[in-house]
Amino acid sequence: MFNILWSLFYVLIFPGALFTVAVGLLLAGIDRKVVARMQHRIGPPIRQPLYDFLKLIGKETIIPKAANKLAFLGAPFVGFVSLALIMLFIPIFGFTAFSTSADMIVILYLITIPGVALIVGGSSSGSPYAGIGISREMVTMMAYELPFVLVLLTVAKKAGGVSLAFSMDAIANWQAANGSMLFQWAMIPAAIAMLLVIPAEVGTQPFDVAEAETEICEGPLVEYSGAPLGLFKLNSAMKMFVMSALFVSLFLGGIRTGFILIDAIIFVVLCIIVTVLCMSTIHAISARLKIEHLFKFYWTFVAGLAMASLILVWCGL
Amino acid sequence: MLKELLNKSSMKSPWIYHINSGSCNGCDIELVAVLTPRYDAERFGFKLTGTPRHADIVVVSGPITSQSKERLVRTLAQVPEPKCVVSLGSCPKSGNVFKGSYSVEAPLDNYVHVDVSVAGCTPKPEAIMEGLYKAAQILQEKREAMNK
Amino acid sequence: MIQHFPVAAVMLLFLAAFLVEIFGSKNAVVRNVIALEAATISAVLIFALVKPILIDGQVISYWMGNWAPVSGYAIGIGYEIDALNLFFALLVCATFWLSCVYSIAYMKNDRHLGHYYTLFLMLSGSVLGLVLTGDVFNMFVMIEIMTFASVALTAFRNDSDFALEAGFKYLVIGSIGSSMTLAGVALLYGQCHTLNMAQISAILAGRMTPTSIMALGLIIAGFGVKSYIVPFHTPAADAYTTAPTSISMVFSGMVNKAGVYGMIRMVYVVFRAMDKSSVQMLLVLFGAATMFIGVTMALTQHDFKRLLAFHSISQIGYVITAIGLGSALGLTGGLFHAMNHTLFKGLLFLTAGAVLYATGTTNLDKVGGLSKKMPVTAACFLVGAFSISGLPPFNGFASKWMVYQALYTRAMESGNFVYALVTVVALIVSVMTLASFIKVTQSAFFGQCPAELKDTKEVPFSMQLPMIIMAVLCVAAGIFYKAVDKFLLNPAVNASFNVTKYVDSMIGEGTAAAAGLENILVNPVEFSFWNPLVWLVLFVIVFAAIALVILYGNFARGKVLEPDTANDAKYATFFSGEQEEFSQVAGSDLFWGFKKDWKGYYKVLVGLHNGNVNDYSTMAIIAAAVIVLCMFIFMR
Amino acid sequence: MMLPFLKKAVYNAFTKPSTEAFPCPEAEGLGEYRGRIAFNQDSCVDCGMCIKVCAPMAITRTEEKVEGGKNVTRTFDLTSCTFCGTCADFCEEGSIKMTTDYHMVATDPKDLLVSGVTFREDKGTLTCDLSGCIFCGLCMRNCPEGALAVDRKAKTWVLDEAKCIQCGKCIGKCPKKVLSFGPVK
Repeated sequence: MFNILWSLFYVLIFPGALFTVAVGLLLAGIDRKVVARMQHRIGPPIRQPLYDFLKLIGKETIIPKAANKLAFLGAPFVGFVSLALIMLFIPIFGFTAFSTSADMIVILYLITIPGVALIVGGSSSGSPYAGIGISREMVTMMAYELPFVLVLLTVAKKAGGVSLAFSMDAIANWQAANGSMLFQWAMIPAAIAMLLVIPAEVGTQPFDVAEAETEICEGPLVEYSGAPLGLFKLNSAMKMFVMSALFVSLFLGGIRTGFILIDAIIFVVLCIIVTVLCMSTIHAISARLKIEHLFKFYWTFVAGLAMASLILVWCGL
Repeated sequence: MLKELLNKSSMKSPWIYHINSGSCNGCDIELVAVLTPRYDAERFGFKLTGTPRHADIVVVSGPITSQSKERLVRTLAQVPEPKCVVSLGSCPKSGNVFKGSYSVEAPLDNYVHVDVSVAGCTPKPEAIMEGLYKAAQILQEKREAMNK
Repeated sequence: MIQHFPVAAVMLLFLAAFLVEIFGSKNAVVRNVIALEAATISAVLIFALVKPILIDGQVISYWMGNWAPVSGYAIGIGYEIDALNLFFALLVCATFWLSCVYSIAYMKNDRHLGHYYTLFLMLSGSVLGLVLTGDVFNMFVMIEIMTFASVALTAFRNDSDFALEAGFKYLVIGSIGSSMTLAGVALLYGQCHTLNMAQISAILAGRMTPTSIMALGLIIAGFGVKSYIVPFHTPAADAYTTAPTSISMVFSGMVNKAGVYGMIRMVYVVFRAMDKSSVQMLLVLFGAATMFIGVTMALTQHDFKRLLAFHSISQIGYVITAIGLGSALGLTGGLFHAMNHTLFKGLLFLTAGAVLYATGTTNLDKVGGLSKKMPVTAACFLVGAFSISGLPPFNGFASKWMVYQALYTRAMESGNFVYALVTVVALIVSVMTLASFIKVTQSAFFGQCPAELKDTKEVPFSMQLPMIIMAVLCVAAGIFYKAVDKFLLNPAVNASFNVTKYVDSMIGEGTAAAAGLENILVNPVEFSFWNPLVWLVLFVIVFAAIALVILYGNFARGKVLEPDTANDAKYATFFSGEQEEFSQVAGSDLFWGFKKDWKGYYKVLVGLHNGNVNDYSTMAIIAAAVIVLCMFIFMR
Repeated sequence: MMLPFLKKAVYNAFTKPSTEAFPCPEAEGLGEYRGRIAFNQDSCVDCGMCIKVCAPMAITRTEEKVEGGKNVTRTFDLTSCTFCGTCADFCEEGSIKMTTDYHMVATDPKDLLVSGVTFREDKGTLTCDLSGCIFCGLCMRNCPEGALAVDRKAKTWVLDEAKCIQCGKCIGKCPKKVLSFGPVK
């Protein structure tokens, strides 16, 4: 019973739902602010994503005639729950909520669920714009999956799990012993590749082909309104946090103060830096890609970087 | 308290959907200018959306040609409540220089209640900002009215 | 008593096959009753073996006609059931029983159903016999029966030219496979002077002679044809597409698995070659090629069943890769994935059949929006699609997880970069699988419904039932993977690695020890990636909480509005203001950016799948030759 | 290749934003900007020239009979106006001015109407002392309503009373000062 209560606490409050939502909204706000400042604007207040979310909750929810009601309303919740759960597997330096021997694959698959939820939700709305949007979303997913997988394999190889290959704990422990992954020069291409994977996974500016509001009316989200839309917006904010947290724990781990609170604060600060570096900056300086260019970019340039790193690591560097 | 926050947030994050019903593009350009660094409407949470389902404020420009009338009315119906309609420039309210043309069905008021009208041909971005801000306030009033 | 069960189960099916032909060719009720009874009883007989074999760890051996070994040499046909056999037998039973239930409603509009059930029961009996037998030649006989029943069933709807063509392709390639198996069996007999698997295992005891290398190569190729690994996969796509859907499900659920079973039995138990790195590499590379080519071909298909057919090939690639690793974790993952493949691919074929039944077409460009007309089918399809794409918490995730772990652990242990690349391929194939199922989801079940399908109805309950059962099993296997591992996989894996009990119980105590066979210690597989039950509870809590708060909470006045009037523009799909009209983003319209970048690759690949039987058989022969050559060159 | 943009973005991030404050301060140097119309009702002579030249027909004129004449209300509808400024150019009295005020935002459409009431006393019928008249036609050319017809050769001067709005412009223009309003009926 006590165990269940702890699990509940983990899932609902600390590394789970509430923490993820809070930090996610913070990151989304900072992202918007930084992008605005980089464009020489004042920009919205940092709490703007929260206002957006609250406003959308208060709006009417319209379910179009062609939509499948259950899938249409259920999809954002599924995405939300899976995002809240991912944080349980990402070690916050020393602390992991569900300490398991192998969780990289779990993370990899859980991260695809919000995307799938978006696709299923959009698809179920019956709009042709959504049809095009989900097609692009899926191609984006295929595009970044290759470099993402290569990066994960590289890190797994470097950290060298003891019994099973893909262990986040092993990576955290390795970094605690040997310093951050980023200081290994063989890992730098992989880190750059990962930084480029994050914006595509989250769907920020140059890689937001799936939700291009100016050409295909926000793609999968075209028919969404009210609370489900708010949840989708929340999901993308949470994704920002989850992805940057993944980066931090893969490449910037190794900090152990012993106090979980201080650890968490340092962790969030690092996440903010990652967000600003890879999402806001790229957003501010580039325009949206075409879908086939996006695919080519990820399967050649980014995958090439990650592959180079994997080969270097495989050679024992 | 939560209710207040909800009410307040509806003013803090008004999303705009822009319908061009045969406008000469003058107003459209000025609307985009509102989002540029000089005027930066985003600091009040304004955001251009791609679909009426996300919108709080519908900005209509153009003299409502008879081709676009039906589409305009349909799109306006698809915006979820609470919503607010802003007419941009002189055209939607009256037809401007196109008034009386066989292909213009101008006054927007015939089809929907216009909450804020921004006059000018074209209005300056400052005026558009003012209009949008006023619309956001009306939005909050509507939201409060819904809660009662 | 219990040792008669397996033979009885097989014989009953064959007997029923004749009875159906004699009594049931005119009367539908008699026909259905006989078929269903036979299927049910033999399934029950096999399920009755679960307790003694899987739980108590017995090995049941049975000599047909009581022809026991004479002075240590097996002369009769022996049936021997250990955990590995039983694992596959359970899959086979589940598949044919569900398929039989499904057939009753699904096939009722076809003609010559007496023949259908005869062939169906023959096919079931032969596959069941194949997985239960302990005799190599009996295995070959069953393969032959299986092949010819399959050919006839593929061409069952012979009013279409396509079916006849598919049947012909199947016949030619299947015969090549059978011949290779036969040649392998003959070589084995020449080498060991016996046909009993246990005895061959004892005689060979892992030692490789040129004859046995040749035999192993031919047998791997032969079973490769039966499990449709890549150069042999060519007839599968056509056969799965044109066969009645209940049969497609049987093909992917049983016939495929028969090949996989044969591969495991031969490589692990009979030849004990799983620790040879050349065999491992060969199987892993073939598996990787299978999964990649299968999935990339599937991505461009726009026929529902053909797409599923290519996915069947692709998923078998996972299984072959995993069992090829020769590690306990790999074999566990491979077996688990084989089981899951039976479940989710059977489920997906059944949904495809339901779509075909309800709409009359499986062309993804012509259907759409069926989720509102056929909610049960759509829900089952989604479960199947998420399972096959390996999304947690469905079963595909658990087995894929094991496969990846096994692959990459092997890569890190051996330092072989090829395994790392195969891991990458496996992970990428998974997301491509997801992509092609998203395509089906969008074009068949979601999106908009064409006008001609306006009065589509949900399929009858007897067709829904197998789908629901399989969907539930998919979820259950994913959530209670630990129980599955404990009761099904672990005994089967142990049985594959530890042959002493198998040999001893068949030939006599001490045979294994005399032959120098040793048990290979199987370390128990650590599963700890999550505790699904806690998760499930939390999932429900969180879900319910959010749903309540947001949708029905008092403070949020955003009401969920139902479409009430037909012509209210508010609930119409947004068409940039246009009048709502039919516009469906169909299957072949999707993934444009991807297809454009892969144009060159697809040109080559589609060129290879040109539909010419001569080319296909050339490919098969070349591949078989390559397998045998590799065996000779690299086998040490 | 993105380096210049990156440099600019980083530079921007650490400098003061170029956004103007809101509500915006009055912009300087508007000068020629044509904004809200200012109408001086007192100097208006109700000649009607503005209504004639207005392309979008944004100016309306209503009259109301009162003791000793009528109240003429002239309304400029800013939501219909195209701000071309022609009315101001044509207004001889300078009663119409285009200001630089661009705050033309209102929730109530009435706020966007500029109107003024001019009292017009009934001046009686226009008469011409034909003995002094040289039939130059200046009165005809300056008549906003086209109520006068003057023929130099035939030496005729004809007034269409229905059209005459008694603006008195012709009286001012007449070189011989032979025009005057007759007695009030």
